[in-house]
Amino acid sequence: MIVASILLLLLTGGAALAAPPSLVPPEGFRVLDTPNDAGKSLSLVWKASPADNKDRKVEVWAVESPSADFKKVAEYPANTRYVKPGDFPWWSRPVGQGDHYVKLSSSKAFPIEDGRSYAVKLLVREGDQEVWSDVSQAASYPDRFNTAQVNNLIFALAFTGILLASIAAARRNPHVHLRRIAGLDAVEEAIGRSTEMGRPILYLTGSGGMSDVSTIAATVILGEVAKKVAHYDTTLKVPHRDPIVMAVCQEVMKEAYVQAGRPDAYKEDSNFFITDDQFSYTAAVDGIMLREKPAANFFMGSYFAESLLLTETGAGTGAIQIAGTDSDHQLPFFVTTCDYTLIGEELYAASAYLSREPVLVGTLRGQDFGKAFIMGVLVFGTALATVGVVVQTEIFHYVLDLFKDFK
Amino acid sequence: MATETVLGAWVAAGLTLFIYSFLYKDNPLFKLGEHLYVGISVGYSVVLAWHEVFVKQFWTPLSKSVVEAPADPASYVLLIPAVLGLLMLTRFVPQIAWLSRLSFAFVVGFGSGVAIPRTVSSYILKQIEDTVNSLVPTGDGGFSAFMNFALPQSGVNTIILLIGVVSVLFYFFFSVEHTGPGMVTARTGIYFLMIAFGAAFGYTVMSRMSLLIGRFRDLITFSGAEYGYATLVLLFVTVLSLAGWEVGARRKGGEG
Amino acid sequence: MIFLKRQLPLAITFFMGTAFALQYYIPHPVSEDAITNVSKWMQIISGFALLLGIASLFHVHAVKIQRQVPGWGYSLVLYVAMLGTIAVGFWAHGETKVNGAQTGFGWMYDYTMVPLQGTMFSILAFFIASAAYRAFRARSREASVLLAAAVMVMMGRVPLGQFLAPWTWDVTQWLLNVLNSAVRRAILIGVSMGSVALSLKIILGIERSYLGGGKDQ
Amino acid sequence: MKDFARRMVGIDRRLIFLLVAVAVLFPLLRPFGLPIKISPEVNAVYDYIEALPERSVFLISFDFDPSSKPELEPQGIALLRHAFRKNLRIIGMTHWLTGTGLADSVFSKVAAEMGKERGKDYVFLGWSPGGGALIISLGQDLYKAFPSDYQKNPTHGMPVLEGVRNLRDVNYMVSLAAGGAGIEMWYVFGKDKYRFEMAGGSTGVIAPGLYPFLRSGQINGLIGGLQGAAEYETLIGQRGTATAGMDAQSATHFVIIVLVILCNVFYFVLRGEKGRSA
Repeated sequence: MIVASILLLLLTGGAALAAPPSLVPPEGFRVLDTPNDAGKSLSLVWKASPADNKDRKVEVWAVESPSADFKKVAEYPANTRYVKPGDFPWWSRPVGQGDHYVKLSSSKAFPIEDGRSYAVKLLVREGDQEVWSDVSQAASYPDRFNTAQVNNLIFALAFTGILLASIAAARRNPHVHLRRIAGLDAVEEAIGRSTEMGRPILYLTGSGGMSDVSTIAATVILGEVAKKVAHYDTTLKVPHRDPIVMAVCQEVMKEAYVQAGRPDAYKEDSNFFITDDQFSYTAAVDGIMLREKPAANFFMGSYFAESLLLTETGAGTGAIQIAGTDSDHQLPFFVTTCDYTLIGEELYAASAYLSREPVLVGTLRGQDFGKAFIMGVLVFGTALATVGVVVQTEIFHYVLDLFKDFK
Repeated sequence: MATETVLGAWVAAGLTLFIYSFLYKDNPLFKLGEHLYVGISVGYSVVLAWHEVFVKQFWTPLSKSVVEAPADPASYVLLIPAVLGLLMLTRFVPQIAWLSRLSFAFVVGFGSGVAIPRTVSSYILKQIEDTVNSLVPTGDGGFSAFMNFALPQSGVNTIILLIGVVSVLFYFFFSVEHTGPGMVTARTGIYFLMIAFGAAFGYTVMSRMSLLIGRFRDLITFSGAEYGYATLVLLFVTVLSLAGWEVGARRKGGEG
Repeated sequence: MIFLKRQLPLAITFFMGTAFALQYYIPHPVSEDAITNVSKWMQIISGFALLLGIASLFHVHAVKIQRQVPGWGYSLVLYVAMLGTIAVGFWAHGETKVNGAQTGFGWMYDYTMVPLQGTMFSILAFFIASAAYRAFRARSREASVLLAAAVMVMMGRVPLGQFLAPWTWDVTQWLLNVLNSAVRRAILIGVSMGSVALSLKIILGIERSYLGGGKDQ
Repeated sequence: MKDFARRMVGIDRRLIFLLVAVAVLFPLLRPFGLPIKISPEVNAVYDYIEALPERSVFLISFDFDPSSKPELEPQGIALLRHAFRKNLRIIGMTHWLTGTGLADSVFSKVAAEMGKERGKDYVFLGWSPGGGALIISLGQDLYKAFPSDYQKNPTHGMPVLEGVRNLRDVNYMVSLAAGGAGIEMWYVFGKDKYRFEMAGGSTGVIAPGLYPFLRSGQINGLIGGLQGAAEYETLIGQRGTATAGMDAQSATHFVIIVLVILCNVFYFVLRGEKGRSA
């Protein structure tokens, strides 16, 4: 952008200085098949000249068939239609930076068919002077691959490779290092507290069904909580609004109690179904909070408007509240009403961290590699761009273009 | 004013108040309104799905093309999606439920496929492209332009943006502990996050209040004389029935 | 049989996924025609998918009514409302207006559905208010920052705030355009990687939950 | 002090509900009409439409349902008024099934008010499922995606659609969105490939999430929530429901701010107490 404006400035400035010269035909005029398109279009290119200015007009004259004669197809002021940075990546640029580029698409006035050769020439006129360029010929073809988007393809393929590799790695060793997550440390504290107060723990799995990643994460974390609860034998209450999720949670908890060596302590009725209706469910859970005053409330999974009503009541009863959700529209409310909140991806990370399920761990790792790479590009790229401007060089575009979105 | 309009006003005002009765506590009036809402919107969806999809998108074009060119197999191409669609409904017949997998495979496959390159283009490359900028002042204006906070593209804002994006990305980076310099970056990230959440918070409040304003405007309109004071009358009725329900519940509670 | 039930669906997913991911890079008319047709098919199939969701709801409440579970009366209400709307709708051929005049279907939409849906969500305004009073506490440095930003935006985004403290407007603008943009962009990049990863896992048959369970829509 | 705080924290929430109700009702009945300030985001949309030549093709997608009517309907009305005034050719549609009736009535209302003709000056295509697939379908061939409009008239040969084959022929597009199936989707599956200029109008809830796209120029403007609608009404000089609502909006915001401050004052008072008792 900037470069272009500087360039334009120079050109027009130059034009202003020069005394009105006798017209010269546009230099390096060529017509060619438009690159990276579905056909039915031609591209015209010619060199920028210091004499370009808005009073000088460039007319495009073309001929459909050898028999017919040339007719005017389009007209532009001579100081327009420059190639700006960002128009084309360096690897598929039909003409030099700052030269003229015009795309001629098939229209009623001038239909273009694929595979047929068209002759085109330019007429430059200023005031009463005018001059023709020499005729150039080309045929239009549809392309099989859009080279301008090759960086997009490479990115996608590379990410696929990384993902598969890290999942494979996680299958071999699911215990790769993942960072501690503050919210999870709080779980221990919350359970301890409710034990000494002799009050129950309330655990909600959110409004999603078993196909939601966040609900799956919620059930995984429930398993972990249940294990700890089994040790302390505190009562754990899990009200549900989806029968399938409830069934899964029962299994998860039974399993957890067995692992904790306390199968006897497991109570079938700690998971119970209330209703599938959003607000009635919320009202019922609020009722439980007010009657039984749980010492700790867990809100894991995906939530909608009900989040406010739940956490507000919980805060009122003075319970420790731990939330974890990927419903970004509810996050602000969870952060302000709960003591700890697992934010978005932290919830997934937590479940991978606890379950050590290879696919979960592998995916998390794969995305981490991706993020690391992007962070690198952002910092390194900014450095290059800055240096590029300082020392006035275009050279770094060979790198920077790789991370731009071209069409 | 037309009878159906007045009637409509009464119905609308009544249902609105039924829903608001939840503010007192969960009660039958609210449940009634809520279930009416679900029922009616599902009914509406069925009717539209039929006319807009089955008739307009499928039946009319198909019959048209078949009439025009009965011999041309291309005229029957719309049967493919129809069959795939019908297969989905086999979900309800346990014996052949697996057939639905074929159409889900088709849909989900297409969805995942088209999503990948477009996501990379719009949500990753385009975002990187706009974040990577020169930090030194370019063009005219010099330092003052560089320090211009009001202009989102100014140098100083570019730096802040870069810091924000990188630190937040780092906060959601799980392969290294948040210690030492990592700690600093992560803390920066979390504060950026909190500010953004704050903005979201403010905007959400704004939204919810706008909805309330919208409903209240209707209620005010419907309380006019030309609507037979619908809102006021119905408000009275609602309160009365709530009280009645409350008393009834108390008595039951007393017996039980 | 096992092939039809397991491998074939996975094969279809893989084929559709790779084909239409690559289609993006291929401008050739052949690939354009392919996506023209298939995207059209998707419209129709999604219509059926919609019916699938609706049908399961039908089922759930039918069961409730049969078993007469507590509150089954409401399911009955739901059923009556639903069938009533459908009847009215088909009577009016799905038209809400016939040359200017409102049909019964249009009436139901305007005077029952619009107010009900609007009101359901406007209740939240009240809940936000009571939560603001009872729960939105600056319980940590993070939460304090959040609340400060929230108050700033609430001021800067309404005339009264702009009137009392004009600077809140500019601060809000900066906060949204720079700080907020940065965070949203980072989240966007992160989430996009997640979704690309999921799409890839689906195409490659690592993620198969969409084949089982009834919760694909 | 502490007992007072404790009692205050313990008050019945219904009192607060009442307070909010009053804060909304009073300004609606007795508006005090504060001036509306215009943000660059909204101005950008206005300027772009202002600069469009007559009979340009303007696509507006009502991607919301009655649950966000108060915020997005005024935006839709203001945009349509502006576009009709500029004699643009308007194509309307929606991705949200339950919003169809709403969108259609907005179109007929504004068109009647501006004396515009269905099929000649504008067309409402209605709703179709598919989301992203629908946008791709429109981008490839509009007549395949919508063989007929909402009133069952064939789209082929409609004067308003003359010379329009697909999204590539759209001059400007605005999506009024209340959620995911909206502005982002229109960019990812539409503008990304079919290169039309577009902007967004959104509910407050999703507005902050759209700023990255605004900054990168993926959308050239953004109308956010009721405030945005009020700004647009001010720009076209036709005050509507949004402007009328802004006073109530101000009042409620200040009630919330005061409540938050009170909440924290009491919280700190009581927290000190807890600290000692523990």
